[in-house]
Amino acid sequence: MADITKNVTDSHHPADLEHHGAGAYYLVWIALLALTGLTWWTGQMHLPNFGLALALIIATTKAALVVLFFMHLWEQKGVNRVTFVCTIAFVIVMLLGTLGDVTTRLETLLPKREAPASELSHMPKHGEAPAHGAQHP
Amino acid sequence: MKVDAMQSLLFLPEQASTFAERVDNLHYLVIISTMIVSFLVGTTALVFFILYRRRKPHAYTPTIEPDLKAEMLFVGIPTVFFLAFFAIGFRDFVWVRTPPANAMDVYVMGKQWMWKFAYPEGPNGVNTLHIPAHRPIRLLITSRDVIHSFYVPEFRVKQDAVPGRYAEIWFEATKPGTYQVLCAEYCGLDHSMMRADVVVHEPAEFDEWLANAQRSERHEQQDSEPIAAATQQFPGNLRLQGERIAARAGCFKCHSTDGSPHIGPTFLDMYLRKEKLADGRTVIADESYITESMMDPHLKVVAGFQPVMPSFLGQLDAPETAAIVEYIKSLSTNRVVNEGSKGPVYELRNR
Amino acid sequence: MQPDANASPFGPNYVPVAPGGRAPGGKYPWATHFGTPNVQTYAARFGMWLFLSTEVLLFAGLFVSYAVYRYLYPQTFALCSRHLDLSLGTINTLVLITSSLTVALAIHFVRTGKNGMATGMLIVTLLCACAFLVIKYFEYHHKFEQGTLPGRFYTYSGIQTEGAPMFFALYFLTTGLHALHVVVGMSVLTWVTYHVVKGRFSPVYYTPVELGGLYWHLVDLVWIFLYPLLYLI
Amino acid sequence: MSSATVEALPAHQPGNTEEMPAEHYLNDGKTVFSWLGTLDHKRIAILYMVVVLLMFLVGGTFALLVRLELLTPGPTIMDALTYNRMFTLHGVIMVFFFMIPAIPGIFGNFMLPLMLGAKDVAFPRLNLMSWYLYVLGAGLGIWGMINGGADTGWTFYTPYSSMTPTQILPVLMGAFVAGFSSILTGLNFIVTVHTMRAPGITWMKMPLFVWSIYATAVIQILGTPVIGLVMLLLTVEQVFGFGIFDPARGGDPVLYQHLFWFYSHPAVYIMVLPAMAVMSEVVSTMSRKNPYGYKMIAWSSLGIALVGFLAWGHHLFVSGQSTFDAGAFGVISMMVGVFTAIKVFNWTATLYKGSVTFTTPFAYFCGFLYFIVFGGMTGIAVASVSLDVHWHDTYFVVAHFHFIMVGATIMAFLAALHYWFPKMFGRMYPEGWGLVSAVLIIIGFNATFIPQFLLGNMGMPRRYYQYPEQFQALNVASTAGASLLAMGFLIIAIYLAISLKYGKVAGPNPWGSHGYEWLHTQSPPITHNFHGQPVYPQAPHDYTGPVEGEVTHAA
Repeated sequence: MADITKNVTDSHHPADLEHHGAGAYYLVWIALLALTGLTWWTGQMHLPNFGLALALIIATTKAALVVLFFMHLWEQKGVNRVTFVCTIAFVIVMLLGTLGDVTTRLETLLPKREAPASELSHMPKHGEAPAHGAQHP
Repeated sequence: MKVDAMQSLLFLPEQASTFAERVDNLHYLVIISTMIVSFLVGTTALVFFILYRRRKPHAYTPTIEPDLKAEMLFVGIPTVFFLAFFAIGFRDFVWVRTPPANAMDVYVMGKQWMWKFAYPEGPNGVNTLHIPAHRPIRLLITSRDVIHSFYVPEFRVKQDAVPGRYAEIWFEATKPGTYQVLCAEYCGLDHSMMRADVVVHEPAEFDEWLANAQRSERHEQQDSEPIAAATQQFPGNLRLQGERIAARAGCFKCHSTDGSPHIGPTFLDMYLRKEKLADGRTVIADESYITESMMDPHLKVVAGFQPVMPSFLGQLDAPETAAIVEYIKSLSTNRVVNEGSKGPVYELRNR
Repeated sequence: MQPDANASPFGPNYVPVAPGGRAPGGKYPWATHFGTPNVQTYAARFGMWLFLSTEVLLFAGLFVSYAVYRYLYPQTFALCSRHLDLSLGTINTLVLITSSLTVALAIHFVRTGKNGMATGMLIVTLLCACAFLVIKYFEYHHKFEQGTLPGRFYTYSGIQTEGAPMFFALYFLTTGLHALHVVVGMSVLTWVTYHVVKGRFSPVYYTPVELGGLYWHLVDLVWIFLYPLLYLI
Repeated sequence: MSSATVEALPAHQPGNTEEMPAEHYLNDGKTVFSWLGTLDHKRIAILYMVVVLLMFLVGGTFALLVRLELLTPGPTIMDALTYNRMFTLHGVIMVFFFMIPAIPGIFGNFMLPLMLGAKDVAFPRLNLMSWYLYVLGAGLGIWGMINGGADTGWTFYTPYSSMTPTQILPVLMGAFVAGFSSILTGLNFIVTVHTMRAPGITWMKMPLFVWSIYATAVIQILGTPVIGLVMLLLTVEQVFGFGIFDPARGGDPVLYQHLFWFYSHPAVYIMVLPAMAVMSEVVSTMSRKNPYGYKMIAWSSLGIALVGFLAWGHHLFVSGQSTFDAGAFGVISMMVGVFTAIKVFNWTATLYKGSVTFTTPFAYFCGFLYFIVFGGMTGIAVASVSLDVHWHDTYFVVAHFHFIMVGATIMAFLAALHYWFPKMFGRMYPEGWGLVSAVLIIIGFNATFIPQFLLGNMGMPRRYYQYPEQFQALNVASTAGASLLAMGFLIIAIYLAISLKYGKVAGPNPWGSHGYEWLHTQSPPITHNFHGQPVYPQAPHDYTGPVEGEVTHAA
């Protein structure tokens, strides 16, 4: 009867999670804080083209740290990883399918587009009152 | 002849556009190959069923697993067929979505529960669309409230009318006659009665009709008295004037006409609305209040809005003010507003 | 073999795993439900991951809406983003990340048998959660005053472009749903803390602590993406 | 552990076809609480059965009323608003409260642990909770119907749904809560399959039913949260007017359709994959033959689950979606057809060199094969993008998805009901009546829906209360077919109700099946399914010789 667990792809013992000690957690925490600082710093530069991409890359890195170490996915081989990766894959599918539509649709089929970029070029800094449109004539 | 037989066998309506022929040809191809394949599958099943019927209760049977060849066949055959259907179908779809450069434009607006048609140079019409045969027609379809769908079975053409934007589809009618427009997207209580007619004319006949219609529309607009016109299909010059003056004076920068809140109260249903003022009083937005607000806007500010409106005293004369009031009065959700379809409010793709 | 749960068909290695000293047996011998405690832990953890994946997809719908409207109104979104309080948002990010650390540490301490430390860590986590909500309250309050509200409640005259009410609709929906998850996570962690204090968990059995922690990390995870998307564009 | 098999059963039970087994799950506790508080997956399955059948009755009644209304071109028995509510509620009930929980809830719950040699699902309490959530959802839905009733169609398309004067909130909330139930069921099944398999059952030795239910559960996990969110957004839209989908506020109604169909298209496979699951079992048992291409069938289930998620955009071909997206979604939709075709070919080939017996479940299998071929092929036709321009939102589409969702799924539901009736209740149904009603139902379906295909070809849009005169003849034909169908269901209900009490005692394995659920257990099974731990050395559909653990009449 000892082989009853044989079919289970992964027979973890609870203590099976490696104890990499609390030290690793602190390291991850410091890395997360550092990355937050980084994204805060780059975010304020408002890099025109790849600002969003950069912010998302940093966010993904942070998320990966949380998932792999705080949530122990690093040690949990097998099905939990598959589950998580599948989930992310399906999120991306949903994103691509929908964005694929909006980005390739006929101009006339999109809602009224906003004013040209020039009009909004003088973006205020955080917390400032906007430079235009605040007072109606 | 063969095609006619298929057509009546499948209860298909008349083919009255060039697109209809394309759709039907693919339809026949799909139907015929389906029939052949399902006949084969059915016959195979029947033969197996007879050959291998149960002869003794607890018979044992060999385990049979497919070899690679069978697997490839099972995957390959449907893939090839389905992709072929898709390739043809998508080619035709792209075709019907790409209007030729010389297409004639018609604006179509769906509204609970009627269709409005307008030509760039006029005229406007409700529930009857006149088009010439043998000339590509591009429909620019929009909706005023919910999603509708413009559908003419004989043309095999269908396109959803999405509020706030223009969808386009084109077709070329081949047979003069009258065809029914149906709304195919559920749009509420009278969805099934939202019908219109397409009248397909011979090209020469159509040109004549168009010239006539444009002339009579101009005539109507110039000569009719405002009050008399209000009872007609297009309610009055005063109202139209009002709209134009309001646009010129910049009212729409702050006042929406569709009920959405903006910097100022919406014009929609404003007339005779009970407004709560910032100082706690209430007021009925009748003619005098609206006029007064244009002249001295800060006197009675509606609660929830900032006193930011400029005074138009001296900028609008009395008839202009009256026209705007008349225009606001016409913006009521409770009455059907008959107006022609507006042209595209967004810049159209270069064709 | 007789259908007798107490005879433990699972061999001498079998350890009763019922929490709180609930004895196996009785009419529904659920303690022997899974083959071994390992499998039970495995099942619980797997179930939790599946649940987390439903949560991820729940938020994904909002992220997709965000992506679409950001594509349609890039400038307005940037403009509106500048109207959020970046420092409060950043502080909240730091608070949540720290709470994630303390939850991870709490599990660590339960696993090493230091229930006292674990309790402390959980309480710090709960305090962080409260801090997060308080800061959120101030942010919301400001928006209610300013009129930067979703849809038809939008009365702010500062930004009058088409997409502004949409940005704030998405802002309130995403942060609102996230805040709801914070509240749920807090209740879960409170329950866990109570049982840690009661000494229900041990290095052998600490599944609820771990699962509660997983849930809390997910809350953190969502915020990690919300922060740049809302505050930093 | 192999000792704990046949010998472990009380000696008098197998072979005695005169009496029911002395002890089984049905007579283990007779109080109301022993049912409503049960953690036994079999009892929960019966609970599901009761509510699901009730929902089917309600939804079917609405369907009949809709058909009656369409007898004449003008108003017949109700006004337009009532009609609009009728078809909405028909759709909502049938989709959310009947079709989605039907086969997984009843037969998945009952058979999954039996097929895995487990004594229950992984999380029994969660299982009971998901039934309660389902009942709550259904209750909310029904309450919403009595209390006004939505008139938006089950798709709740914006902006109509945020403008309609009817009360859509209770119905939305009902579907929302039922969604939770669906998620929990799926979660439970996946974990069960991973952790509860008995010795000998490896992944590639799982019964095909389990494979399909597993694939279904994957869809339930990944898709349902999105519809939950959509329902929440609609609620917010209705109550607060956030304008996420409102074009007047810069929203995009087409985005709503994307999000809605991201779930609701895969939801079709939540309905049809379990149907395929049942059929794989039935065809194997009735032809005493291993399913031809086990691996292909198993993988195609997962393939459908995967590809089903990538195909949602084919509902938007004429709704203002971009041409590019239409092409992408069109070609992926074809892949679903390929996977289905693989299954159809394999089922047919299963009969080869088998030993086929024509019983009621097999009759339904034949009907199923027919419906899946024609329903599937019309699906392929609609996915050929240009054809959809003509057929979209017409009765052709209505007929197409009724062929799949009603034809195929109901065939499978009835097949499962008959095939597992002896397993669940220990008694047989009358075979003669079974065949008669099967024939009646198959003919009834065709008579109902073939005219609808033709109506679609003629161009009759769906959700029409009044229609132009030229559509009347076919509508009358369709209504006549529907009444035939109703008759068939009535007969089944009557004879099954009688069989529950007076049916011939079936014995443990009346079909002589080698499916895992028939081995090692009596019919009906005992509360914990097995006496001891069963083992399964051979493949699930192995008919090359006698199998260990087969509980036959002769044993």
